[in-house]
Amino acid sequence: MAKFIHDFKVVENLPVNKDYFVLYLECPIQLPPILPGQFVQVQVHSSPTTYLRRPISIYDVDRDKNQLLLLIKKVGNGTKALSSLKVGEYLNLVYPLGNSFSIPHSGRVLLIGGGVGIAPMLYLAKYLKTKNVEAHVLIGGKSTHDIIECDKYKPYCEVYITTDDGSLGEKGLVTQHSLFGEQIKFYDRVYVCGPNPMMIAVSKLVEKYNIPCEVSLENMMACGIGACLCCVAPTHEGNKTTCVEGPVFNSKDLKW
Amino acid sequence: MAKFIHDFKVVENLPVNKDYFVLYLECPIQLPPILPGQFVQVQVHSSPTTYLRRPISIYDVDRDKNQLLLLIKKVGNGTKALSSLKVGEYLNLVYPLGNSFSIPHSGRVLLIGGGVGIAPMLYLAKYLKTKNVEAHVLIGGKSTHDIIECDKYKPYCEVYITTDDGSLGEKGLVTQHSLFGEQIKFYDRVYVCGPNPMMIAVSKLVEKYNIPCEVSLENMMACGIGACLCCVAPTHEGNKTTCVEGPVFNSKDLKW
Amino acid sequence: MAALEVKIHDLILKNPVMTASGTYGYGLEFDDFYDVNRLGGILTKACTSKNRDGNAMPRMAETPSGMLNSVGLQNKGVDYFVEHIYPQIKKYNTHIIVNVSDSTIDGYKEVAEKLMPLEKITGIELNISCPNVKEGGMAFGTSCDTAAAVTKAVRGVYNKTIIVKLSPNVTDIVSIAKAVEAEGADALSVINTLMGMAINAETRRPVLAMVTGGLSGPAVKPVALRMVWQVSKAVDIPVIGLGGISNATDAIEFLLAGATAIQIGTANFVDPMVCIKVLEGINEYCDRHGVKDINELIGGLRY
Amino acid sequence: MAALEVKIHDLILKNPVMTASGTYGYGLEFDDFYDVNRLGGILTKACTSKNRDGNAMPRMAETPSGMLNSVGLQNKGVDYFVEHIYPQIKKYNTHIIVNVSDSTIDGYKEVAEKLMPLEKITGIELNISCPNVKEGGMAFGTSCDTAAAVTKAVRGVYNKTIIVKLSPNVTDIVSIAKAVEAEGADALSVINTLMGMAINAETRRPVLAMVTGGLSGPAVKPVALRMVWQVSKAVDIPVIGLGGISNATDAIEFLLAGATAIQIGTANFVDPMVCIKVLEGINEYCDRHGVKDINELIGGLRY
Ligand SMILES: Cc1cc2nc3c(=O)[nH]c(=O)nc-3n(C[C@H](O)[C@H](O)[C@H](O)COP(=O)(O)OP(=O)(O)OC[C@H]3O[C@@H](n4cnc5c(N)ncnc54)[C@H](O)[C@@H]3O)c2cc1C
Ligand SMILES: Cc1cc2nc3c(=O)[nH]c(=O)nc-3n(C[C@H](O)[C@H](O)[C@H](O)COP(=O)(O)OP(=O)(O)OC[C@H]3O[C@@H](n4cnc5c(N)ncnc54)[C@H](O)[C@@H]3O)c2cc1C
Ligand SMILES: Cc1cc2nc3c(=O)[nH]c(=O)nc-3n(C[C@H](O)[C@H](O)[C@H](O)COP(=O)(O)O)c2cc1C
Ligand SMILES: Cc1cc2nc3c(=O)[nH]c(=O)nc-3n(C[C@H](O)[C@H](O)[C@H](O)COP(=O)(O)O)c2cc1C
Ligand code: FES
Ligand code: FES
Repeated sequence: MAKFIHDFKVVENLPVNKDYFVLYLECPIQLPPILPGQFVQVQVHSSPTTYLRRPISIYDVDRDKNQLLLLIKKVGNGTKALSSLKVGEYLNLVYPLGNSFSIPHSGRVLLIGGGVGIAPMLYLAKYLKTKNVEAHVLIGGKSTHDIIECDKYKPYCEVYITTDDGSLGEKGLVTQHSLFGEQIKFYDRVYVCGPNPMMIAVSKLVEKYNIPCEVSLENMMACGIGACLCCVAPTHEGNKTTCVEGPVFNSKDLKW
Repeated sequence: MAKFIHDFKVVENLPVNKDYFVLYLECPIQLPPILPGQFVQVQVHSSPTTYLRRPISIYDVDRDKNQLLLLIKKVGNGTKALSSLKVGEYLNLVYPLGNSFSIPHSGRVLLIGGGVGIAPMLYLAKYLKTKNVEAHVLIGGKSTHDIIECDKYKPYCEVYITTDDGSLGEKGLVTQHSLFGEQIKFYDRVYVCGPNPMMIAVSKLVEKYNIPCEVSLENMMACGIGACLCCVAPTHEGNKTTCVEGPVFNSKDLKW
Repeated sequence: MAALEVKIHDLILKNPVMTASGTYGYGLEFDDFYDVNRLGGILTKACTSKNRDGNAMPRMAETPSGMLNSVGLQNKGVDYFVEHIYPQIKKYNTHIIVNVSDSTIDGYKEVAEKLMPLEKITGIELNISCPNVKEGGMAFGTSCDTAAAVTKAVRGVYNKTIIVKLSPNVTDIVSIAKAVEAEGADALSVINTLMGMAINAETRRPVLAMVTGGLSGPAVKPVALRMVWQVSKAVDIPVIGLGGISNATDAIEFLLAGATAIQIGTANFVDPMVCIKVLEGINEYCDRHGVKDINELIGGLRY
Repeated sequence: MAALEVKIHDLILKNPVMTASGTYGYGLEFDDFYDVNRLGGILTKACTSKNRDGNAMPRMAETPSGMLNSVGLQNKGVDYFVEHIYPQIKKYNTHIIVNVSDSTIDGYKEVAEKLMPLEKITGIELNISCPNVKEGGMAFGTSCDTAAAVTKAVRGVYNKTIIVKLSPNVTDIVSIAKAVEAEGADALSVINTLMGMAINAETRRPVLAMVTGGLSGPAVKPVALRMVWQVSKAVDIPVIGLGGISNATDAIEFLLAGATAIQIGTANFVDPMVCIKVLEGINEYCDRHGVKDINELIGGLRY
């Protein structure tokens, strides 16, 4: 897929809560095809300590308004600088990058997102709906505060929630959700994005039932386009780049 | 004189023309005593390429409003970043720094400013007025565009202008102004700030008449407080720091 | 429009802008962004005699105005290069120079010999300065004797242009430059990365799995510029300058310091268009300064 | 509140935060901003046997995340120091360590001898690594033999704490560290500045009158951290880490890498309050991590 570099106009910068915000970015050309699971490399101008671009998943694509949406968690200087972008300012993106989740032709799938790992799941749910695949989403977080924008999924899929402290949905880790009882067998595919320990735990459980499990990795990246080999993940076929051959991998291919 | 570090609030950021702007900065404590010719060291947060502070002369002091004014010319990334400061933002200053122009008890003096070198002259003119010293100011620039805010001097002194292209005031360099005919003898002291060649030319002329000439140097600075010895100027008594023992020097003391 | 052609030994580059090894893949990664043939040349990712997985993860850390990497020469080996990569990149109409590395002198020779027949590979760059491999690599580049030995051995089997890439992690880069010049190097690339380290204070662990890595980006520019200046005054062969170049002004500085051409590395990550911007900026600079031929600028520093 | 006391040979520092020579004047410049006695120690500007005017102007250039300086040891000589400066600074209740430099070994000895009687000067730091003087200075610090010779000579005349400040412009800093340790150095400061250069592309002239200068600031931090780690593993005397430290996190990284104390240099220019902020940040870090004694962190890097 062709990659592009453009200055996107910040059309909106909506805080979700004190940690998360959503950027609405208008593309200066007609948005090219974008697959669920792909990401962008954002150039941060306003932080003197941020030298490299920051990889951010594509949260949603609004074709009517020709906009990309990014859901971002403030963790360091780069994301903090992005959180104070003003409407009308411009943001330079390299996009769309990476492979994508694989889309089945039919059946029922489960999407699992932990923390900011839910970012790629919204567009995936939306995309699956257009392909007539039945999708359920399971969102996990520490507490209510970390369960963000779950209403947005409602038009596309059923929503399940877990929180570590039980403040919303079922109490516990995502792998302790009741879906992981008998029900799990009825899914044809599972997609996960979140902290590594969560992805490992989910994939171990799911692999037992021989259900294909796709995970989206968040390795450190420099170039984002396969040029530097900084971001590789060890697989059974050797090291693969997370930015081009990933970020989505079949959990069985990974050595972890 | 005691030095301070404070976050000043940007109360106004007024463009003078496309190259110059004036920052109005409110001090969080009551402004300490400030002498004409002193400067501040400004921390530039919003330019990733600007690491060190930038030395800027104190253009004016508004004691009623407890504000410092800075007149700044956009020359590089640091000053450009400062030019886009928004009202309500904060700017960290180390102040007040350096020695000052010496103030006679009476008599008639001439202030000469070239380009952004006029910056320290306004507060000097104002200060001299309070000391009942008669001041005249001669402002030089390439063309009308470079003669900035000369109306501001009117309450304190007579204003003379030269431009290289004759678009305002007399045509030519400041040293070609008619004041440098017979009249120059009637001044008891001359103060100059501007490009080095101008300061050298003026001081050579003025020294002939045995009139004391004080020049304000713009050497490259790192610390601004005498700690690094990066900013020294060669004098007949050895190298002196421009930031503490200057920026104002008697032209006769300098080796140039 | 100034004349931009420069000569590196017998290679005529259409302009002095090249890409740095390991930061530009094989060029293909940039095909989407611009016509790679506009560049003076591309330096490929390091090529070794055997397949190498490279180092463990994490392999990179961001640092002030730069980054550390410890990729460690990951590549599929020279045979794979000849069979699978060369066919994809021989389409380019610019100099393709393969960065050659190994842990043994025989390894260097093997790679050079196997690259020799490839028509579109007009030269090789000997990487004797990689700080990211346990044996060989940088070790060769930090003493005059070993640097000279690698150069001599490869010179014996390779007739096209040999560029030797020097390590900045040395007391006296000039003597190493002279040593490899004496053994037949046709040109020098100055500099590879500075050896550095990053620590995560929260976890109290090194950020890189390998603990240390190579520092690159604008942070190293002052050191690179100094070394290019020192080396180019001391040798008679052309010097290719690199280290932190991010814009046309940086590139001009390296030319003035004595570089005949320049390479752009880490900056490609920050702005994939940077090479083209540098090229256009050099043009604009020449026009503004009335420079008719870029060669006027080379070593043109005034004192 | 963790215990912050650390020991450099027989000097007990109330905390590991010191200032770097040449960036802090004699401390007096910072009296307006905070109580200098809160620091673990201050390192003065270099002191030489005779008055020195230092280098020609300009002496500094800003670089990405750093700066170059070529001040060149400007100072009024040791006699002036003893008569005029010492009386002003002996008021301090923290370690005052004089940075000693010269072009000859006898010069180093002369300075050390004259400083010996000064009660409040509890140690000296031998600067064998200044890249900004034509003779001596860095030359001493780039070979084991000369570094050892200076140390030995000064050791012969000076009984208090001798810290030797190493140059990063070397192939093998560890062997130089070992050489000066063998000759009686009580501690090491790692690192002085990296030799660099800046060019003004518009004027085509070097920015610095001396052409080259010493690079400092955050840009060099990864190199400094690596060298502190290498050296502290190899020697038995304490290492004082410096190079680019700008905040408490940086300081903690140096302690974890093996430094017993740290020095802050260039960052003082950017924020004159930085030493106090680092000190407070170290405290806060210790509280947050349940560190009871700062010495737990020293060399505490986990692999
Ligand atoms: C493919 C991919 C998709 C991502 N999608 C999102 C998303 O949709 N929303 C979101 O909020 N975050 C996402 N991230 C994570 C995001 O890239 C990091 O949070 C961000 O780079 C941190 O930058 P910072 O300057 O704020 O923090 P820093 O202060 O730089 O670092 C904080 C932490 O962020 C991580 N980090 C820093 N730089 C990088 C880098 N270049 N690559 C990867 N991780 C880094 C490090 O673990 C570091 O400890 C994604 C990461 C990847 C690789
Ligand atoms: C005592 C003093 C008072 C000054 N007063 C004023 C003033 O009132 N208004 C005003 O507009 N300018 C003033 N200047 C000049 C001002 O400091 C520079 O224009 C500014 O630092 C340039 O920063 P920059 O990032 O925009 O440009 P850069 O891109 O950094 O550099 C542009 C040019 O500015 C000069 N410069 C850069 N850094 C410094 C530094 N640290 N010290 C001195 N010069 C530097 C260099 O000559 C350089 O070529 C003063 C300088 C001094 C020393
Ligand atoms: C991710 C990465 C990988 C690199 N791989 C190689 C390599 O394989 N061979 C080599 O000679 N240099 C390699 N280098 C060094 C660069 O070619 C270059 O010398 C260095 O990065 C300095 O230039 P820069 O600051 O423009 O990046 C690599 C650098 C980076 C950042
Ligand atoms: C302006 C300036 C002057 C310096 N003068 C000296 C000196 O006289 N003696 C010395 O040993 N180091 C000197 N140094 C080096 C510093 O002490 C320190 O080793 C170096 O700057 C790295 O630390 P930093 O990055 O925290 O500044 C000087 C550094 C600067 C920036
Ligand atoms: S980030 Fe460079 S190869 Fe993936
Ligand atoms: S700028 Fe540091 S002494 Fe003047």
